[in-house]
Amino acid sequence: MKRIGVFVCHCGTNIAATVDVEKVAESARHLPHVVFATTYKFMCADPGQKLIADAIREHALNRVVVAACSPHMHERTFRKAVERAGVNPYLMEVANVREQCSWVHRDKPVGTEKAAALVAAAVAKVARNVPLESGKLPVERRALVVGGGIAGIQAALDIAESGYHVTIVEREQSVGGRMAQLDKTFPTLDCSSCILTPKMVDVGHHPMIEICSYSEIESVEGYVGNFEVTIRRKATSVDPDVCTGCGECWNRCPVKKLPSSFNMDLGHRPAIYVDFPQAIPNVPVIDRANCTYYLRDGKCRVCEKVCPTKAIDFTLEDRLVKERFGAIVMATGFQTASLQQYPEWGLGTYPDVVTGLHFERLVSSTGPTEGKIKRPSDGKEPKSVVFVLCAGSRDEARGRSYCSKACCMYSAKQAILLREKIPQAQAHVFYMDIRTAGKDYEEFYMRAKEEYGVNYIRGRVAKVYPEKDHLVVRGEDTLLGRPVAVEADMVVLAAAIEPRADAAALAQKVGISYNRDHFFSEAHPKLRPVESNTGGVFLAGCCQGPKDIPETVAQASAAAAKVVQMFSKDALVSEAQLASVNEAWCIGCFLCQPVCPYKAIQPKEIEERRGRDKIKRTVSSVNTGLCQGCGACAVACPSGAMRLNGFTDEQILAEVDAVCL
Amino acid sequence: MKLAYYPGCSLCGTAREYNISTIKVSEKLGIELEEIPDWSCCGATSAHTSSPLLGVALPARNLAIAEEMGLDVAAPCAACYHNLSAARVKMDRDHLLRKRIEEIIDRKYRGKVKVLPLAEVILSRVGLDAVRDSLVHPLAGLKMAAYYGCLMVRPKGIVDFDDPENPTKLDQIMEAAGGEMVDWSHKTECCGASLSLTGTELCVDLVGRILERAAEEGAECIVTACPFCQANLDMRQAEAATKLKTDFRLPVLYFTQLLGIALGLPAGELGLDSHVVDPRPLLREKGLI
Amino acid sequence: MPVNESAAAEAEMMTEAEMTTDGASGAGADAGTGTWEPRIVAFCCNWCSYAGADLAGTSRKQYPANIRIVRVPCSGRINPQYILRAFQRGADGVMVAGCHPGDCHYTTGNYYTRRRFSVVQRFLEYVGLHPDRFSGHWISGSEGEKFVQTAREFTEKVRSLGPNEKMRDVL
Amino acid sequence: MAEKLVTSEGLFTMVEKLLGRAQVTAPREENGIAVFGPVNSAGQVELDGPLPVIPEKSVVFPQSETLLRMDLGGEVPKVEAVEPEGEQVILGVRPCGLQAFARLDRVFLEGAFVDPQYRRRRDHTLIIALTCPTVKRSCFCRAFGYGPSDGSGADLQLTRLPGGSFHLETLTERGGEFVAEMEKEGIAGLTDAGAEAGSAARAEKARVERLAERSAAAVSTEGVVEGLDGMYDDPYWAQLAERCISCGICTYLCPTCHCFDICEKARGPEAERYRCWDTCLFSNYTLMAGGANPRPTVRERLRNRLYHKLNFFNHRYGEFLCVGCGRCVEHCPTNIDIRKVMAKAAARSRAQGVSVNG
Amino acid sequence: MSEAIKTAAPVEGEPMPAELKTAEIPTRRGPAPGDPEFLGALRDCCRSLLAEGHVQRIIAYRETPDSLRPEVAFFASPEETGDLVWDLFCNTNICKYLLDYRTFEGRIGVVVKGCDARGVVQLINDMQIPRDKVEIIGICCPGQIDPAKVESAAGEAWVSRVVAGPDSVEIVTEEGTEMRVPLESVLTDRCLSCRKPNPPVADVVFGEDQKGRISDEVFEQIAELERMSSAERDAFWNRHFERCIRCFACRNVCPACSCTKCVFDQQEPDWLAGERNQANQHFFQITRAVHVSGRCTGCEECDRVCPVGIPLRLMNKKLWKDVKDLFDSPLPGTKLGVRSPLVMWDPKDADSFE
Repeated sequence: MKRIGVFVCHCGTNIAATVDVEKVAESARHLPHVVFATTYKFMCADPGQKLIADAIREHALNRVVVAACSPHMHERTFRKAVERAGVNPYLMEVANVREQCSWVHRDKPVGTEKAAALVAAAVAKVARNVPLESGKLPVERRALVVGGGIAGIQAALDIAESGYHVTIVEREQSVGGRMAQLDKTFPTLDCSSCILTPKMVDVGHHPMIEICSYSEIESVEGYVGNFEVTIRRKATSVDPDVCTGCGECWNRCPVKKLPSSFNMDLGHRPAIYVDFPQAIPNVPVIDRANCTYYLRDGKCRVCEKVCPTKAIDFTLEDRLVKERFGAIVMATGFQTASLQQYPEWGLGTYPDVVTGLHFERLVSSTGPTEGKIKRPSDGKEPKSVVFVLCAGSRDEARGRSYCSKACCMYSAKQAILLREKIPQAQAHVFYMDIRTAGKDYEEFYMRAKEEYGVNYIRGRVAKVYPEKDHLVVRGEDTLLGRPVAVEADMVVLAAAIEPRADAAALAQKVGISYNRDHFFSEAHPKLRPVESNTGGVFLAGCCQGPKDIPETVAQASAAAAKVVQMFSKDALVSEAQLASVNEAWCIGCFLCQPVCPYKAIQPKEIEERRGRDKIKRTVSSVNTGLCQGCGACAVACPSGAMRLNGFTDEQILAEVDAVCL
Repeated sequence: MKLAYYPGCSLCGTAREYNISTIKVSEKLGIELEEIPDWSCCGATSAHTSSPLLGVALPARNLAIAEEMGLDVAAPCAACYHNLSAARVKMDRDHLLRKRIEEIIDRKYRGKVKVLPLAEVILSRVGLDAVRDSLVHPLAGLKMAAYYGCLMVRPKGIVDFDDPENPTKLDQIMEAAGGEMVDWSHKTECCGASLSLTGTELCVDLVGRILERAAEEGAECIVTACPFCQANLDMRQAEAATKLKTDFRLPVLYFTQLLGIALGLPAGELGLDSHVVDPRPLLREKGLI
Repeated sequence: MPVNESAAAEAEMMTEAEMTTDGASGAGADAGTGTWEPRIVAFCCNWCSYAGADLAGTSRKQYPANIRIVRVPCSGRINPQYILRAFQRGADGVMVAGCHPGDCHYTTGNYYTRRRFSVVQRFLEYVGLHPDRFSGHWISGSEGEKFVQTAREFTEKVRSLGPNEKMRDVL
Repeated sequence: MAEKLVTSEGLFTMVEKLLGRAQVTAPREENGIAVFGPVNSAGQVELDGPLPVIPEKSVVFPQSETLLRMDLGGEVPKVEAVEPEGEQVILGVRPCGLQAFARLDRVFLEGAFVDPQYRRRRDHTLIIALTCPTVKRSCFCRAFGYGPSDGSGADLQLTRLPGGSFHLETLTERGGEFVAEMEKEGIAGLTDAGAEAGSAARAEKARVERLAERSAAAVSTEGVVEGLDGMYDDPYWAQLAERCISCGICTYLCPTCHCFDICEKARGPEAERYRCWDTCLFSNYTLMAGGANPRPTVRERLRNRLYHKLNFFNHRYGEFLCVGCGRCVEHCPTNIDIRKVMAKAAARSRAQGVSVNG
Repeated sequence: MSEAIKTAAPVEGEPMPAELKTAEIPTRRGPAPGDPEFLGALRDCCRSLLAEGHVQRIIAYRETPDSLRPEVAFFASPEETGDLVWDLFCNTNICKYLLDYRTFEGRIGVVVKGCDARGVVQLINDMQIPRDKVEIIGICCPGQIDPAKVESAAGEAWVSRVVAGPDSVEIVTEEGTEMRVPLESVLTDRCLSCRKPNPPVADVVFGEDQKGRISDEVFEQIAELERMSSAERDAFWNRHFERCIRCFACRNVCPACSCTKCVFDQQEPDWLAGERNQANQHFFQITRAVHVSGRCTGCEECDRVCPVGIPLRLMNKKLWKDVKDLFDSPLPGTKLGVRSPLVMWDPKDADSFE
């Protein structure tokens, strides 16, 4: 006997304001199988959940409908509450009367009638739910971290410290990422490599961490707990086991003048190189596109000759390595925007117009100018530098509506560094709003203004153009209400932070979603910021959205905690709403098989009694380990023999009928 | 290919030479221009400040006639192009306005007609290859600075001729004509033309700044497609030079004039005689006339 | 399929002002004014379009209440027979929404949706269902505004067509 | 009874008059197929075509009709029966149709329970028969003791005369009242049938009787019932069923099949109970709760249909449930022929030496 | 099939049809139907197949003395093949009977013309019967004759014999009168626009490849329907669907409908109700057509058997045209191992969504 209880939530006033919750409960009482209906201010709160448990006991309810916020918010909460009260968690349905009713329809009678209809639909569906059990899945207790920047390093260390194996896949020659390119970091001005290199060394030597540098993700198959990842170990032409990192090869390599991408093309590097002196692993790679051996088939070979340990091997090829992982942490970081849509600033036409990262390299001791700030055009010391904030950010018309969060602070830091290194140089900063939302950030900004005399001009820069031997920065000073022109030897654009160019392609490989700007989408901005919508894939750092180093490290540790939490259980709880076959109706046509994205459908030999004789035939069967419950097979099956539990045809038709009444 | 030709008041008045050279160059390049019968003012005057409706109705009337002719409109003058295009866009976005305008101009208007500056006609419908093939005197050795001004490139969405910050289409045409173009930063800087009577001092400063930048980049003359810019840069050049205590002589020509020379049209027919800063000495020096 | 001139023209007549009226509840007499209100069933995929609808909610964007959403795990789970069932039970318009191709949480679910419904949509028009009564959309989790815009436009289109008689089987 | 002569125009106007007062069903042509169906203009009536595919029974026993209407929403559930209303006229029923009506009357009107729906429709239907104009090779009506000119069971009978007009006989006083009404309203083409019209009608009837005699020659009902009594488990049925695709054509086209299913149709609190045709050829017909099915395969289902036609009905009512209209013979996709089954049964009864006398 | 179609590559475990015969058109060829020794050769072939134990059953046609409609027959022993027949009245598509032999021990022979053979291939592709279990005896079909048309041509007289020539037909009546009519006038409707009369896959084929009759009449009707307004199309289909009596003959003859428990027979979920109204008529007609789309071999048996003459070919051919335009897939049943295009996808697919 189905005995359904309906619980309509006020959600404070979020629902009750535009939906007459009493009336909805009243109308629910007349629905078939409904034996109890009530309302409560906060169903998701403890008393609300207790109300459900009590009602189940008092009215012997065996099915529950909660009319509240979106299932994305509290379906899990109410399932647990119902389970605690002894009812199968899948005999509970949520009617979304907040996000999809009370918040979007202000007219109360209209909202009430729609809410009643949505509740009727949920009741009709729950009447046809069947108890489901979630299965157990084996967990591969190995983690994959994509990206070797500070986010990847921190996550890897935390996971490894908890005793689980971690593989870091880093595209460049060395781990370190963006932070390795920085000189000092705000707000403490401590040297970036001083706080980064020790962590890189830890990662380099940690027994539980394997670094696959100069490698990329080729493909990802499988699902949470059982990912099968193919990693492409690009050929470095150097045998890592033998090489000691002595540096003979890259010092003697005749090809000297290749632009060093690590130094933002301001400096040069040889054909066989390490990104920067503190590189981990300290094993160089050969840039096959520019190495004479590969360009003029076999010539040169200087590095091979000078190598004391004979580590050079030109014949090494790319290797595809297949490994199994239980969890993946995406930490692919960011790049600065190319600013091609802003010709008026002249980035790329005037050499002395650079971005923040370029300036970091100029001011960094491992940079091309060993830390002395020189103008890229003629190498002179700049006497006046203009910093332009929100370069590409907060500009809906030209594609990036978001704020890149870290530019105000790092531009203030760079201005301070300039004033420290060249006391007589003058720093100007064009800004819209200074955002110092962090601990000691405002104080740092005040020091830049008062102690270091950085001149802040509130206004946008209209045009940068060369005049005689310097640049003129024309903009507006909105506080004085008049245009202003500043002569500058260098212009530093705080270019917007955007995801890596191939972020979208990588997301599709791993199977996670991303937003309009190609930042990876978190499961819930407030409640689940480090999880993606795909089970077992976690996010850390700027790949999820612009942020500064403290936040990145915090997210990395959070993601690591999520991974460790997953590995700590003896098995994974698998999805309960999976496909299942009604073998009596299945004719073995296997139209369901090609549509399954997870290849979860296999043939199965069964024996059946037909009349007096026993017959053997082949029917379809679902591997509950692989199936993720998408339901494509249920539609491909003409007779409906393939059912998707939780979303069977009966349930969906019941909803459609109730909604159309 | 055939287009409805909208000369506008300037080309029938102070910018007479722009009109002649446009017609001659078009003939040479096979562009058939049929003047819009009974065309009226394009609303470039201060009409739109007194009544925005009038500012749309004036150009709309010309567009409606062109639509009856079934031809897209070629408008060499930057101001005409701006106002015709603005009217078309505003009526596209708000069909109540369109119905209101139809009542005012007492003609049907369905928004089927496009508006093109002459440079766009040459670039997209004739094509630069055709220009290169029909060169007679390539403008070899002549260093030019293309000045776009404001009306042809701003605001985006109302006029979409070229990139508002870094336009290059005039440069492309003149390069195809064999000339050497200077890449300079003040292509779209305001020349103060609208203040030439009410704020002459400021206008001279702005003109001076533009000409100084052009000269500094090594330009020998300025090429433009807007009667406003031509008149202002040409007439104010002397005052600006004295104010800046330098003596640059930069003839300010319409791109159709130089293009005409490059296509072998006789110099006499191109109205080279009606400029304050006489271009002929420079052109003779370069062996072009 | 030749665009039906009349419907396009009618829709064009609507000015922006008329578009944003807050539609009432559903088919049959409206709660207040007694005028007919179209009933629209929207099948939304859980990961993208349903999340988009939620986002429209959290941003408090208003759209007509005629839309009633049925959640499915993936747009690949939407059986064309559900569309027929909705029309049978009195729906005046049916919408199908899923993730943008390439963004599907199950990687290929919406590729099958695209194939199935490119055939079924043409066939429904062929047997005489007015094309404006059925439409499909790719709406991602971050496109709350697109969901609202689509909901409004579709409701107005269906409203201008009047109640659906085809396949209607109500008492 | 009175005999009239009516020109085809006269018949045309009569139909137009009828349309005003009642729902007229007559043979009409759809996409090249003759079907019995409601007509809304006299022009649609096609009296000369072949035997209509959809049988006449749909007038008195429609494929689906509402029985009850319920509203369970209120405190006290309301239930009300649904009575068919209005007058009906069925025009162009051939003698096999009339015989079929007689069979349906035996089922629905005799015995303890009289079907109210059927009763109401039957009482309010005026039947205008038509002497069968075209006897086809697949017709074997004569085998069942009546011929294509036998108008018994109808209110009026039309016979198409060579000249194009119709000989109209009134067979019941209800038919007479109708003719009288028509005369009162002055139908132009309606006149008293003269002697030669009467003889022409009789000649036409004789002609079709001869044709029917010829087509039914090879078919006889002798020993069919007795033969079937002995062959219920005969392998013949399995052999026959091997060809049958178990579709519903033979039963839904048969004028005498009368099985129906009762279903509910709920829309929230309101609901309707209706009945609709069902066919013993579908497996669902005998599907029981829990999945059991006494007739699981085609063999049992096909055998059941043939026995019901040629044996069971006879045991109960003393006459065959087949009227020899030939629709199932002509339209069976795999050419299963009931005449062959009768011949088989007759042969079997002879072989068993069962003495058969009339 | 363009290789651009990225099918989900068959995984090891996937049960592809057992082993696909490489040589699709065999070497053995028999005489054509018009040829006098044709029937003898056909009977010999069937008898030897049964006698030598190549097959344990043959599905073909048997003579029916007094009617123009030969019966489908299931020959189990060589002797029975004496009265096996194949003439131009063998309209019935016999491939679907293979479904009754899914669990039959032994091989089954089927005598099939072009359209039936495509049905056999489709059943194999739908994995209802393995290829090596079927002996396909193909006949290049010159076109089948519709008995109803012959009878109406003969009027009142009864037809006793019909002699079919290459392009005309001689009808002999019981009364002895003879009449000659052009073949085209008595051909079954579908044969008038039959493009593929030859079996695409067979073990032995009788007769030379026929051209078939190319007529775009159906596609013109479809185009004309597409030009109508949706209200006109609605009226058109309402008028036809209204006559459907739900006998399911169209489903039961269709080789692409091989489900044992069809959605229309299910109680839970209650897809189709018994009530005969426009809603249920539409649900049945549309769902049946959509279910077979992508697998419908175009044999038009459904259109032929429909007792109330609903133009099902206008629906099937429309779906087939759209599937072909959208996914460039071959006519189903012409190639072994081909899955329905609706269970594949391609990144470059057309998109009807916004």
